[in-house]
Amino acid sequence: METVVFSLLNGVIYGLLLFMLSSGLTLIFSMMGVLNFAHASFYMLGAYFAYTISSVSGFWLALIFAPILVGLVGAATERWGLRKVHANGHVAELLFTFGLAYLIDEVVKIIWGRNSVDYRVPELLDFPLFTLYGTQYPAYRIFILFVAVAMLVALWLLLKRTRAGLIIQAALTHPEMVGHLGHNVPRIFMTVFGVGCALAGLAGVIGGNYLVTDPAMAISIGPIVFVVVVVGGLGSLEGAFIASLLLGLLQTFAVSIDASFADIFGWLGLGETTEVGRITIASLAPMLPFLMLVLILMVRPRGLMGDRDI
Amino acid sequence: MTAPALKLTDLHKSFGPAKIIQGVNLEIEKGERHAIIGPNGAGKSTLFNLISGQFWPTSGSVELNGQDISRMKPHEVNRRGLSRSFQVSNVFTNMTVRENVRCGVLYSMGHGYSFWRNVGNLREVQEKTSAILEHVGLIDKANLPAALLPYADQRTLEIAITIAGGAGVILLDEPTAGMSHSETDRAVALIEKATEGKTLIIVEHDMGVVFGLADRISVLVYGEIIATGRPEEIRGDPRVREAYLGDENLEGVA
Amino acid sequence: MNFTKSAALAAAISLCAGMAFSDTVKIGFIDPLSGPFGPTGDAGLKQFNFAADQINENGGMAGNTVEILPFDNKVNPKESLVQLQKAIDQGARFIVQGNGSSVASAIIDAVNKHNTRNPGDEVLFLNYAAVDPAFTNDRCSFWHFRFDSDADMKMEALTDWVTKNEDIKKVYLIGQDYSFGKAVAAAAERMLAEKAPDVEIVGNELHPLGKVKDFTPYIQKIISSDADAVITGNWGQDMVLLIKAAISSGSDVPYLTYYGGSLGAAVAMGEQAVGSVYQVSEVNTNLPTTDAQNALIDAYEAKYPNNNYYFHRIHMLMDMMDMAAEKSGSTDPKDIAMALEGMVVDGPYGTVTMRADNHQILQPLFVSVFSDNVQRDVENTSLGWASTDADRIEAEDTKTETTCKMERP
Amino acid sequence: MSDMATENFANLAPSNAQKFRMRVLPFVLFAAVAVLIPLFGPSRSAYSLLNAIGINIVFALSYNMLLGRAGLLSFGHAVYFGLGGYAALHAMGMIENADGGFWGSVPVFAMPLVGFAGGALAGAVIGWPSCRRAGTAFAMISLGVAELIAAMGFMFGSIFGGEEGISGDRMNGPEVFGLSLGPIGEVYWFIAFWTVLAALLIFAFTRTPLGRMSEATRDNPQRVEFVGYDPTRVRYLVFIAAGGFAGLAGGMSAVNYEIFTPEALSLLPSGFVLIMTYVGGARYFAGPVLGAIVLTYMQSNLSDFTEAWLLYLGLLFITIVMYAPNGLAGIVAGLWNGTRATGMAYLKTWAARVVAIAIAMVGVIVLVEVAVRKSNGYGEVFEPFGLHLTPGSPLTWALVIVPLIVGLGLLRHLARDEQEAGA
Repeated sequence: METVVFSLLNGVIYGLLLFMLSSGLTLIFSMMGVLNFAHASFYMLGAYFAYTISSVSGFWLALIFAPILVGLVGAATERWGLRKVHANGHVAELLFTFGLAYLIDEVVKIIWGRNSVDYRVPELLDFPLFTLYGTQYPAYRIFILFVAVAMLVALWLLLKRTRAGLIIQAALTHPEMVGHLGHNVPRIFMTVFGVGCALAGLAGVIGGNYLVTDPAMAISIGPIVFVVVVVGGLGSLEGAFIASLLLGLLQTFAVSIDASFADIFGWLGLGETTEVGRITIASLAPMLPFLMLVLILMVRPRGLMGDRDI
Repeated sequence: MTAPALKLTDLHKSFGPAKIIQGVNLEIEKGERHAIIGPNGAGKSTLFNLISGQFWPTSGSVELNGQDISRMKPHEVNRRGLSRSFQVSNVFTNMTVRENVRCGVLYSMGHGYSFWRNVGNLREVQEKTSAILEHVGLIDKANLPAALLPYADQRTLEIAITIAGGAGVILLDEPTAGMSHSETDRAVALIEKATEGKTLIIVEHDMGVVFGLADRISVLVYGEIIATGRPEEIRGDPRVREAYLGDENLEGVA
Repeated sequence: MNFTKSAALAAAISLCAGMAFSDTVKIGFIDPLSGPFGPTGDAGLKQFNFAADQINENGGMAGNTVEILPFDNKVNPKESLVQLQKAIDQGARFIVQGNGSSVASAIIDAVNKHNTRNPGDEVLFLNYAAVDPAFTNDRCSFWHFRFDSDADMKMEALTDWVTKNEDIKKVYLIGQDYSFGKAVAAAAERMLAEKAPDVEIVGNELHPLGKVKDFTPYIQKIISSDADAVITGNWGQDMVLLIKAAISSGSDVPYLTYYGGSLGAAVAMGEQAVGSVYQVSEVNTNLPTTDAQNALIDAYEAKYPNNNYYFHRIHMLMDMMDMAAEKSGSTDPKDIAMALEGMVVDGPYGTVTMRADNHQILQPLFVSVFSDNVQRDVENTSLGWASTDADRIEAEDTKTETTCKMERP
Repeated sequence: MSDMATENFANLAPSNAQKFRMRVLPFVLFAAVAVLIPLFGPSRSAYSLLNAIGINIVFALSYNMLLGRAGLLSFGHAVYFGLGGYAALHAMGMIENADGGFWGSVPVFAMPLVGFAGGALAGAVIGWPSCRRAGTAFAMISLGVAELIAAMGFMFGSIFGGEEGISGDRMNGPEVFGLSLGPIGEVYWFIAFWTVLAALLIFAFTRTPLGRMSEATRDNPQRVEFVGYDPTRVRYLVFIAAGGFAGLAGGMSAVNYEIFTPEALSLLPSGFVLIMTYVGGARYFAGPVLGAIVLTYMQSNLSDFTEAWLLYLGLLFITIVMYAPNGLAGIVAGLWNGTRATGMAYLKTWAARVVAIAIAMVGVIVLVEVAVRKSNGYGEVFEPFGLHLTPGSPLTWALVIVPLIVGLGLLRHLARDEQEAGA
């Protein structure tokens, strides 16, 4: 029972963190057709910016300014980089962001070093919130939950209640229409890219001290975010949300399950000492997202909630 | 009794709520030159896509030489002897004219997916390619990259690729669109020459071309064929006049 | 002094410098210098550089300057072999490595092959921390010497400790999913079954090496298994994050570790870990020792204020290599290897022996506990590692049977 | 003789001399260079580098069968390289343990063939679901599959060897061409043989009906359907072939390094081969060869000079994506054609541009190198040509800012000139 409760909590938190990343990626991908390979690198930048700002002026200013900074970096990237290669097609754009991911990784290593930095949970939130079944639950995790939900609500309001949101929504469902909206398309693109990156940056701010802030954080989470976007369905924020939670829960639960293949398929004659039999469900956790991706692409290429094939 | 070259039976196609083709019936005999005309948005291109396998019909069937092809993929349809051209030029722009035609020849000469032969050494393929290039009058430009061809020549190349595989049924989608008068005349002559002995189905806006070329004409309006017949029958059909043909058009060709 | 004279002097000096340079003993250091295990490798490199400086200040190794050439292998065996090739190409005839038995295994293999294929151009591998027991048993090689006690020897110490503590009835094993982690788990199972049949192993978990960012789900499993103690061979970031998660989830059972002294772990543990985290090692800086050794520790920690004197075995390795060079009067890898076999050294914490039969070092081991009552702290936390005399295991007692059949050239 | 018609009617047709110059001569030169290199008595490190280059040439050429020829962007090509390598290592293990029998008679020299089989088999299995789509979808699937296989690599120890990987010994079995394959100089001959052979085969592939149709499918899959070809099938077959040649490169690598670890299957090597191919120039057959040579050299030598070599690599890659999408080969070809067409004038503007870039690079390099040394914290100082550049000194900043402004300004000026000339 306690396993279920804790896995649920941890899984939801991890899932929400994934959603903060995948929502921005979905926005960018659906509107601009750009699969932003560097998206997780902006997440990493968010964590490092927050680390630097918080060591000067405390965590709370970092929470506000780090995402803004990341957003500005993103907008600048679009303005002076991506826009230039736009004419060469989507593959060129994809390659550009791929190179950008490389570049950001290296710049981060030079500025902040090759090893992890000591980016800590703010002292105000560094206490056990409650104890359940003998296990303490850190307050900071609940704080993550709040920030993520607040972001979710803000994004929802932005999309449903503002004019800009309506334009974006229209563009999400009918990407080919963007050009006919009579708006300044380059500026919309720049804004969307900036906002998407800022969301990733926010995830970095609150995820960096929850997990680890090191130069490998981008490459370890990047592919998982792609999985979320494709599994959820392109152009669908709802899909991204569902897929994020699903993956978060799946991975967390898998770790907490002790069964091995032999336990599950023992009735098929699979022995405990065979190589396949020894594989535990917990050890499958890192490959689950990709298994899901391949399955979805084979069975339902438009994703859970998407309305178009990729 | 031989089966018709192409037979459409109660063909329907909808995209969601939009019914584009609503019950088309049509039989085209072997060797016939058949034109399909109709106003913009009547569903002519959709009909071509249904016949050539790019779309699958919602209901109804397409038969090629008596064989049902309505659930086949384009390349399967093509291998059974139907070939088509496109409204916009659709050639391999990165290849030379010769290579373009050669692409059209390869499969029919039995060199499908082979990876053990050098294309340069396939004697029959080279000869056939040269023959086709000569036939359509592009042999002088054989080694130019297709992208550098003038527009009319690109349309010619498009036709050359279409006939290269030796298909018995040829679908041409507005082959003279965007051409000048003299170019159109040459194109018509080429089409007549190139499709000799074959079944030709053509979608065309230029009534001069249609009435000059076609044995029979079908008029497609809102996804239905409202009339089929010889050119003079169509010209005289009041429904056609009402639905589609402006008087001046008809005067023009009369 | 006139111009000619000074010019001649300068020329002489540079000539001497040039000669000294040509007689450099190059030691290739192949370990992670980036990534999750970067800090661990970096700490090792600092200690090697420090030890090399010491030897150079005292006249060098048999009169030769010692130089450490660092190579980053990212704990990847294949990358290590690429770096090994580079090290050899750059003139290194001694290779030192420690982080990752997977890497050490590949290096042993490659060094053996290199030495067969390039007679007269041999390379010697001095292993300072890769502790898979196989390297001094079935897979032992003349060209490999281990200066750390192997996983079995350390596990003997930890299981003895468990046996002594009678409240411990349930033990949880967690480790990294590769040869070393598996060796630790197997040794723990075997030895506990032997020494304390009443102790139950309530969990045996292997997690991916260096990839887990949040150990909370694992800690959750440990807590719900009601374990009385946890044994782990984790090192580097995997050690730090495991302890970090344990502290934040309030898991307060004893954690018996191989590498609780990993850089960064102390900060993550803090006050809450006092008295509950243990490590087994050849040193802790609060052991009684000679004044010279204390001065050495002071000098090291003064030079690298953000580091601690942790890899004592690196100093042992360099000193013993120095002595071997002295003894044989040569810096040829084969001569050094011959001289190292069976060498007995009076170390600052007791007598140290290099076994000739399998090239495994025998040194005293200590089970120390994380404490707030220490003279020397770690990572500037005012906390550190302490042990009593009862926690000392004599070098001779760590000796294990070996299956090694040493083939000498 | 078959080209008689062509010769009669069109003067533009490649003559036999031209064909020789374009298709045969480069390979003759390539092979000649490979044979001549050992005459210069390369050092052991030179041999290590050459062997790595040979492996990467084949790997990049196989990747370009997808990217350049078939228009398929893959983020998982290392999977086939790795699986081919693993197959070869297992075969080497069987040769080592063989007591006569079949494996007793197989030479290690033939391991690239085993690699080819392994890579092609993997391509046949994985390509089946992947090749139904092109473009972004294909890229995503390849990424997912690569991560999946890499994760599985750590799970099935008997096949992939876990963290330790699988090791082998190349000095077993019968010898071919009298090569024991022990010393690195002998391994060079092995690598050179297979590099030249594989390059030749991959080139020959582009001349076959399937090879031609793969390019046709890249440019216009719709048209391809109406000349009787199934684009999915074309992609699938090319995918298998590309997987096979990647596996061949893996087999070469297995013999050269005698070890494979599951990392070899992961995203990082897949990304590296993409960069090699693209930087070299995917539109040209020789592009990947050029890319493999330049990048392997950078990887093994630049990394000794500077720790920031990956940063320079990233900069190079982005610059190529933005300003020279045809890669280094495109730049070389442009220079050649431009000079032939417009003579010295072209060469002059080109040289001016190179100078401008070089000036700007001075600023970038100083900035990066000073920053790297500061971030390392060892107290090292960047001292090029006897200068002493500390992060605080005004000289450092002058050396960063002035070249950047001058270089970029010059580039801008040149671009404007060109525009005016064009207008």
